[in-house]
Amino acid sequence: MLEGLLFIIMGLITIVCALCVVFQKNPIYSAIFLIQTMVSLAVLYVLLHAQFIAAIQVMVYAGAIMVLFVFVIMLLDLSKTDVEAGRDNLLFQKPSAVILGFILVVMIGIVTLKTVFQGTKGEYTPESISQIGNTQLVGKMLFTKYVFPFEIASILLFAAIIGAIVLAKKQIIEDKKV
Amino acid sequence: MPYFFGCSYLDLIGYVLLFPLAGTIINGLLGKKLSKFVVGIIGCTAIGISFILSFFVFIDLLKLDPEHRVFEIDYFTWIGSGSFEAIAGLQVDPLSVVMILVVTGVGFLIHVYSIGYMHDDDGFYRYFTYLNLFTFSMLLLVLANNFLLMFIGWEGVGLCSYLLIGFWFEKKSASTAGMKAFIVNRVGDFGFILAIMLIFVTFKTIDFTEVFHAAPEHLQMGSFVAIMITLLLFVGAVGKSAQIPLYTWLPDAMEGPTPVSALIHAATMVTAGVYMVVRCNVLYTLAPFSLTVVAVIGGVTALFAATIGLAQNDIKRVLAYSTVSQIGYMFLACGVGAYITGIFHLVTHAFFKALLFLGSGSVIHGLGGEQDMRKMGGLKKYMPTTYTTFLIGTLAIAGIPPFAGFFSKDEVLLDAFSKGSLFLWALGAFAALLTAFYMFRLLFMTFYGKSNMSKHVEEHVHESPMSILIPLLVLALLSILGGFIGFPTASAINSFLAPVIGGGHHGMIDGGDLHHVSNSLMFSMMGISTGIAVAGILLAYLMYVKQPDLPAKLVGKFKLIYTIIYNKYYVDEIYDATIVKPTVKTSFILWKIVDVKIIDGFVNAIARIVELKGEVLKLFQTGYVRNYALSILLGGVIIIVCSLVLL
Amino acid sequence: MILFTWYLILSGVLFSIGAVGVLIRRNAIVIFMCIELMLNSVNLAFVTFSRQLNSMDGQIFVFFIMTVAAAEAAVGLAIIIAIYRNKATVNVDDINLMKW
Amino acid sequence: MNLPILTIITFLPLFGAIWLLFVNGENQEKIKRIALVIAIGDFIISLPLFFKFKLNTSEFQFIENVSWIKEFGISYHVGIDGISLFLFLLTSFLTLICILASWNVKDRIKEYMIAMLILETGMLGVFISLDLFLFYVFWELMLIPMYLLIGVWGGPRRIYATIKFFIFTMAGSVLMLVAIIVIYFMNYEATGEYTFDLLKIYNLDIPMGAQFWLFLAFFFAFAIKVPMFPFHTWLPDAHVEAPTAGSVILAGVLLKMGTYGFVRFSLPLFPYASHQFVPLIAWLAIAGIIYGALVAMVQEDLKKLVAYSSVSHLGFVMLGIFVFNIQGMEGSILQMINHGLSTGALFLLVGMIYERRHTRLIADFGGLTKKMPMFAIFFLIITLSSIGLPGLNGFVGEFLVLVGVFKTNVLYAVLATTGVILSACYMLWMFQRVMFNKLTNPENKKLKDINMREWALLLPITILVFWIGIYPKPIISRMDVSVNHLLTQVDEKYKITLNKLKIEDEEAAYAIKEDESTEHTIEVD
Amino acid sequence: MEIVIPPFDLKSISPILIITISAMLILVADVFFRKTFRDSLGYISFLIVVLTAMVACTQMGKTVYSFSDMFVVDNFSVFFNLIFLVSTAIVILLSVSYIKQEGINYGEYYTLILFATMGMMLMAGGADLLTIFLGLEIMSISLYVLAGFRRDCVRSNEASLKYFLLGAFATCFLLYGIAMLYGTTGTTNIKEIASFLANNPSLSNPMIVTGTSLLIIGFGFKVACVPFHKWTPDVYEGAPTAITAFMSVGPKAAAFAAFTRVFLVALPDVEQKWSIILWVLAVLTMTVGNLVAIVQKNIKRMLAYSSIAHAGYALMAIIAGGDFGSSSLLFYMLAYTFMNLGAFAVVIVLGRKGKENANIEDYSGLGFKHPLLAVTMCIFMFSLAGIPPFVGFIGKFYIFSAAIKNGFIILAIIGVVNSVISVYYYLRVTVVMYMKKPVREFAPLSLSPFVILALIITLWGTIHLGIFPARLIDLAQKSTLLY
Repeated sequence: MLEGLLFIIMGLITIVCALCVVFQKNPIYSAIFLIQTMVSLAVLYVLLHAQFIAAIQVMVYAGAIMVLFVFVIMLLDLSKTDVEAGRDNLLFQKPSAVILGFILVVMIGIVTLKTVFQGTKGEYTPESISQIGNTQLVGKMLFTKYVFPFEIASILLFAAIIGAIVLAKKQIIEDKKV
Repeated sequence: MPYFFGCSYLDLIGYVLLFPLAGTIINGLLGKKLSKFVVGIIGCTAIGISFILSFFVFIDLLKLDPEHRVFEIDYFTWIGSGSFEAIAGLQVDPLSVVMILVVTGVGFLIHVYSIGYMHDDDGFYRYFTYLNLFTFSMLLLVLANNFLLMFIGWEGVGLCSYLLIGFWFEKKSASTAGMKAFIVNRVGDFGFILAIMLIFVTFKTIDFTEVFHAAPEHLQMGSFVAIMITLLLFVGAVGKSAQIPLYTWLPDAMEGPTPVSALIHAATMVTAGVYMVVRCNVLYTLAPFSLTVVAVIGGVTALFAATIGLAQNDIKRVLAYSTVSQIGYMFLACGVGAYITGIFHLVTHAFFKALLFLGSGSVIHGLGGEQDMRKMGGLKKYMPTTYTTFLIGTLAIAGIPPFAGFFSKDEVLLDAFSKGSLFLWALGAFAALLTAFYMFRLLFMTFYGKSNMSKHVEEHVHESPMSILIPLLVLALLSILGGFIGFPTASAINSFLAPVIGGGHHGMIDGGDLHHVSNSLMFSMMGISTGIAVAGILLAYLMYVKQPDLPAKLVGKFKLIYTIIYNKYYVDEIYDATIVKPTVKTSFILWKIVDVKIIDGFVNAIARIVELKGEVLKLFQTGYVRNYALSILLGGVIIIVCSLVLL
Repeated sequence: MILFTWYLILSGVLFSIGAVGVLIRRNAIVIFMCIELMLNSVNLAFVTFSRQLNSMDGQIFVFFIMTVAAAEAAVGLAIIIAIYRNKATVNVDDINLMKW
Repeated sequence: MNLPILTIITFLPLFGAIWLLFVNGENQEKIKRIALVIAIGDFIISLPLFFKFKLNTSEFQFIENVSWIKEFGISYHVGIDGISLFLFLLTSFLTLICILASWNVKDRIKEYMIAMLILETGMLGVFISLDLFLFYVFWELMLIPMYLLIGVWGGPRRIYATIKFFIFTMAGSVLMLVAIIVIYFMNYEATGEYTFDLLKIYNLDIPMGAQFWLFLAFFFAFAIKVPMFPFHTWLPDAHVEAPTAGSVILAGVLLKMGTYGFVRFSLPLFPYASHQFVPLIAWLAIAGIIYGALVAMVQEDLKKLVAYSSVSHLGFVMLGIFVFNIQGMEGSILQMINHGLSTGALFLLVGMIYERRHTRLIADFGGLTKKMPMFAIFFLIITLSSIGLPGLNGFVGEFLVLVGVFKTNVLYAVLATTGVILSACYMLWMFQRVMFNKLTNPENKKLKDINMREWALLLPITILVFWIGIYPKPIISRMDVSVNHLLTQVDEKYKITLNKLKIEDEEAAYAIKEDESTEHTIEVD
Repeated sequence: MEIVIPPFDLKSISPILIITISAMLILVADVFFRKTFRDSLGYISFLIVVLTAMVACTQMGKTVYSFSDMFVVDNFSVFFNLIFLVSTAIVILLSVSYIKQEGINYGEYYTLILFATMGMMLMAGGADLLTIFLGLEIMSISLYVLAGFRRDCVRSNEASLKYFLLGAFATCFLLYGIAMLYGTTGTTNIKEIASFLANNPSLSNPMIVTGTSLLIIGFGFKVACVPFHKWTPDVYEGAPTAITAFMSVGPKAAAFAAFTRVFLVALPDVEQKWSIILWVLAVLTMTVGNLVAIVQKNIKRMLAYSSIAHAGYALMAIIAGGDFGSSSLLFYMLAYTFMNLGAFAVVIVLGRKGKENANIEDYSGLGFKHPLLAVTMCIFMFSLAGIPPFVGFIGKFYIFSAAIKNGFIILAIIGVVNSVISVYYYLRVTVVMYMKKPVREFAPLSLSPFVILALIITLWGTIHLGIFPARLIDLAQKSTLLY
């Protein structure tokens, strides 16, 4: 019951924050609200017995990634210039987006409600997880079953870093001057 | 000299064809380099030899038993496809012999005449090439042993006619007239081709002998197929022989050189239709209805053309209409079943009409190309020989005994009366009156009265050279004597041709008792027709010699009728307005509207629509990222909804 | 059991909000943040399913999604910086040289 | 016959084209000579086909059969019979003529000759293919060089014309591709063998319903190529814009591919549908005959006139094919050759005066006979051949077609025969306006008569015109057996289908009867 | 709890390993030996790709699942690997002089291309949705960067941004779809999903259907099918031409590989649903692609739309399914690789620094100024249009056959009609080259041996495989998916 109550509260917070992300004019506020959303999601993860995910949600996502966002916003000094101020060139964009979003919600809601889940039940019940420990379990899986994707992920990050460096290198400006 | 190196002249029938062909090829290929004299010699020799050969063939044929006077020779299979077979083969029988004699004989004379007549022309060798080619085609036409081969000749003469009418191609009227001749002939050929096909489908063969042999068994008397075959054939004949309604090309054909008019458009080619009808007499006899049609068309044409002849002022045109009219007589004869009479008139007509044309050619030659009779007159003293021969021809055509035309025309009228009806006779008789009138009108206007020539012309008027006069004289002789081959009661031509009629040995048709009319009727008819002719002549004399101002008065009185007749009943104009112009107009509509606007427009419209769609779809590519995302989301939502709800 | 359904619906709502955000915002970074929001909603779904199915695979998947998100963030922000350097704007509506 | 003679003939031009690739483009004379030598050689080695052709067998001759793409059952299967023999020869003959006719092409002669030679390979390939896939490949292959010939060396509106040509033809043929694939799988289902081999597929009995659609698909491909009314509008444009040789090839060979396709594929593969479609095709053909002739009559451009006359002539061919009797079929095949010769020659002739005067408008001419007597003679002969004057080639084919048609349907024959009148109208009228009358246009006063090269172009065609007109037996006798075989084949298959239909009908009737009887009993009950 | 790390089957991933390691080495080499190595980096990477291709060839004929069924080596993946490697190799050849000319001659360029290739190989060999997803991301991230590699060029930036935003957006849908499949089946492994769906009613389960639809969106974006195609023209136009060439073949093929594997192996039981959706999408894709291509003026953009249209044809192969379908897809993708890269090679050869000369009108009169190049371009255009005897025709023929075999005759007819429409714009290029007067002076071509080699390879592929496709067809038939 407590779980339910917590879910409702956190869920509402999440939704409100998410809406704020979308509708805040200032990008920096959007970023803050996004962080807030992520944190509330982390709470929900805990409720779902995914403590490790909850932890990295806060640390990596809300912490690292979003800091990067905020940093870029600051760097480009975007908080002052309101890019949304001008007239929207696409007249039908907003209403159609809202309508489509609404339909999407309804569809997903209906689908979720109508689906009878009969997927194969795994071995990791909350009880067994809490016995071994969530983090340990994740670690174990990462090094056994998911070792290959894990390695790939490293390459992915490597590629991303290279890419980011290539694109953001200062040299560009010099090139332009020359 | 009946045998030539051991073989009968009949076997040499192919050479009759070969020489003109050789003449054509030699003159055609080398003529440009040869002198005019040589060209003329080659042309004439080729025909001359042909004539001689034909004569010997005739002799050889005479030697045979009358019932078996048929000789066939096959050279090679021309077209053979499945059951259809057309053989290149020749057939000699009395009918074709008569025809080749006329063709080569008259043809030779005209060739000789042409040497003088065409001497100053640049296209001399071309002329002789065509003329030889014509002779070849005409001989092929009459000698062919099947319908399709005959059709080659049929079209071949048409081609030559086209070429010769348009001989002076720089004259627009000449080239147009040639084209008109060919196209109108094609209309006739349309019928001919269909007839051949129908014959093939009916008899499974197109060979003359086989078809005529099988016809009486195959076809019911008066059956639909028989009528269709004969009518379709007759369409061909109408085209070639210039009968109503396809006669209009012949007067225009006078744009060609005069000897051509004499040979092709008077003596030989135009009578091919008559020949064809006579050739197919077996079929015609099986289709009485068709015969009636033939007779009526012939009779009406005879009269109709004669009326037009009354008011024409061009000397050659008058002759042309008279040709149309005379051929009408021939068809009239055929139509009443008197095929031999038709051929008889064909032969005599060949003589006197060739004579008349050549005579007129002599006049034109002498006058330096003038053809309008109103600008002639009084030529008697300038061109006596021409005048004499012309007079003979005129008398012959008018039907004054004992000239050739009298016998044949009289017989036509007699047959029309005895075997046909009073109506047909009346048509013929009235036409005869008119013929006598307009022919003498021509004679009087040209040779009598006071000269209407311009000073310049008058100074240069001269009698024609010998090469022109000799053929005239020969033809005049023939016009006088030619009639006697068909002398009533002792008709040589009649007995000679009799086997051909009714399929020869199938004497079920009344070929033999052609002349079972009472002598009294015969003589009274003779009297009447002579009377008619004399009446016509007198009338002409009255109007054009005695009281030259009478015609003008009459014209004033009957202005409407005169205008109509003068303008040839406006037939050309009517054809132009009802057939030619609408066709061209329709074609323009088809091209400019159906083709360009509708079909092509449709095609281009599709292309345009495709492109437009591209242009429109392109606009969805707005360049805005958000918009692209919208289309992704939209597509996604639609897919999800459809996959869940619709499918 | 019913509760999981509501988790999923919550994830769906977040996903839609993110999607709508992508469509209506013009600031490239905010758009990117909305995409992050969508990714988070997917994560929520994965975790929910994982819990529901008693399987850890979903959580592992989330782990990888986060990795990817980090990588994308690095590249994405680099791209935005690059374009800002050249055009001095992050308004995606101004970035439409190429169209049609 | 171990020597793959058909392959040699077909691919020799391609070899020549490759050779030309390595020749310096500046050396025009050399290029022309090489192309000419290749074409002559090709024609000469194709002649033995005529003489060695066995008259008494309906089998395909000079067969070569090599597996090509064995995974799909596609083979390089070529051979000729009496139907394709002459089209094959005609192709090599006309290409030779065309290369000679292109002697005065100045710009980009190398590319021109290469295109010409590749075109020849494509065309020859079409006529010998006995494999549906191979056929389609050749069929499409020859579009490319033709497209370039029109597009690069053509007249002012060449781009429009060439794209129209390409897309029109392509649009028709892609449906055929679909149909070919469908047949392929049908054959697989029936026999368990994946094959595109035409001779094997001939044995396939295609269900009636499918025949309808498949026939239609083939019909579009071929009808556009023929071109039948109302798919003809690409033709005048293509002809007008194409260079002389292009027009000659287009009229002489390309159009025949459509009619050939009908004979070789549509008829034996879909006999039932072919019979079903007779009214449609016959009326379209007749419409084409009359319409083409009428529209030709009022054309102002010589080439357009000849192009429309092609529509008319090809109408005869189509009509002859679809009467299913030997005269019609043989007439049609003969008429294909005739049309190739006479219309090809007409285009050559028009090309000759175009080369001299740079105009094709009839109104610009008149009285040319005065200046060009030899030209006039050839022009006249070819014109007459096109009109179908007896004694020349056109007549034989036309008449056989008409006889064949007459045997089956008198009405069609009567209507088609009007084409005989109309052809005389438009051709002679044109001839009069161009060659006769007074030579008024001062431009025309400088015209020169034909030269030796042009003689060499026209003389062989003229000889053939006379030969076929006077003694067509060597040609007809060579196609006799094949045509007979084809017709019996079609007829038998058609009868089988009809029988099936009858049985079905009877069964249906029986079933109805049973129904009625049961109903009846029920009522009684 | 003990952790038993499973044995690493390195053999099965050897091509990936080689590519990855050498990519890193190149980066290192670029940093340390910039002066000495720089120009030969392309050369080296080309050799590496060729080497990898040879290694990949040795894997033919086996089916090995490795890394706890995360990765699979079967003929299908090997064949696709070869396609990727061929395209990568050719693109590298095209790039060498191109990036020098554009002033973006950095080692990272090759590293990223190789990483992208590696990602594609993961996609083709992924036996788990996770592997496929990660492969997709590696590929995409590399391409985002590569698209924006001309950093000083606004268009390149724009391409990069558009590609990135939309790519990430679409990825979310893909992930959501994966999540739904995971939620209903309890696994992300392709085989297990298949066996689960085979044993449970799947069509009535709305979440599976929705998940499938979401996957279609995700993959549809990558293969550029309508209506998820809109990034394609813009990105193709803005990206460096060599990268455009790369994007048009490699990643597209990779997306098709994953698409095919997921839909034909994992989701055959939902075919009733997705085949209809794909049917409509294929028709839309072909039609829109071709129609809009007609009105394009920029050749890169035109080729972008043409690639959309070709995606439509390739979708037909998936719809057709079965051995025939997947083998035809394999053949088609390889065919497309040759001809499309060839076309882009010509575009690159004609481009200049700062002036791409990518407007179709710029090609006026090329035919007689540079005849060989023009003939080459012509051949590629005709091949793309599907005219025999070039490989494009065989490819199309194969796909249409597959469609017809499986009863999709209407689809095949729409396909052929579309290929007629496509003829129009391909022809326009040849028209411009041969039938229009030149509008400008052509600068002398700077044909490096690399580019010439690339042209020769593509030309060979287009012609030789068009005339003698038997071996390749045989190979493709042996490389169909195992069910």
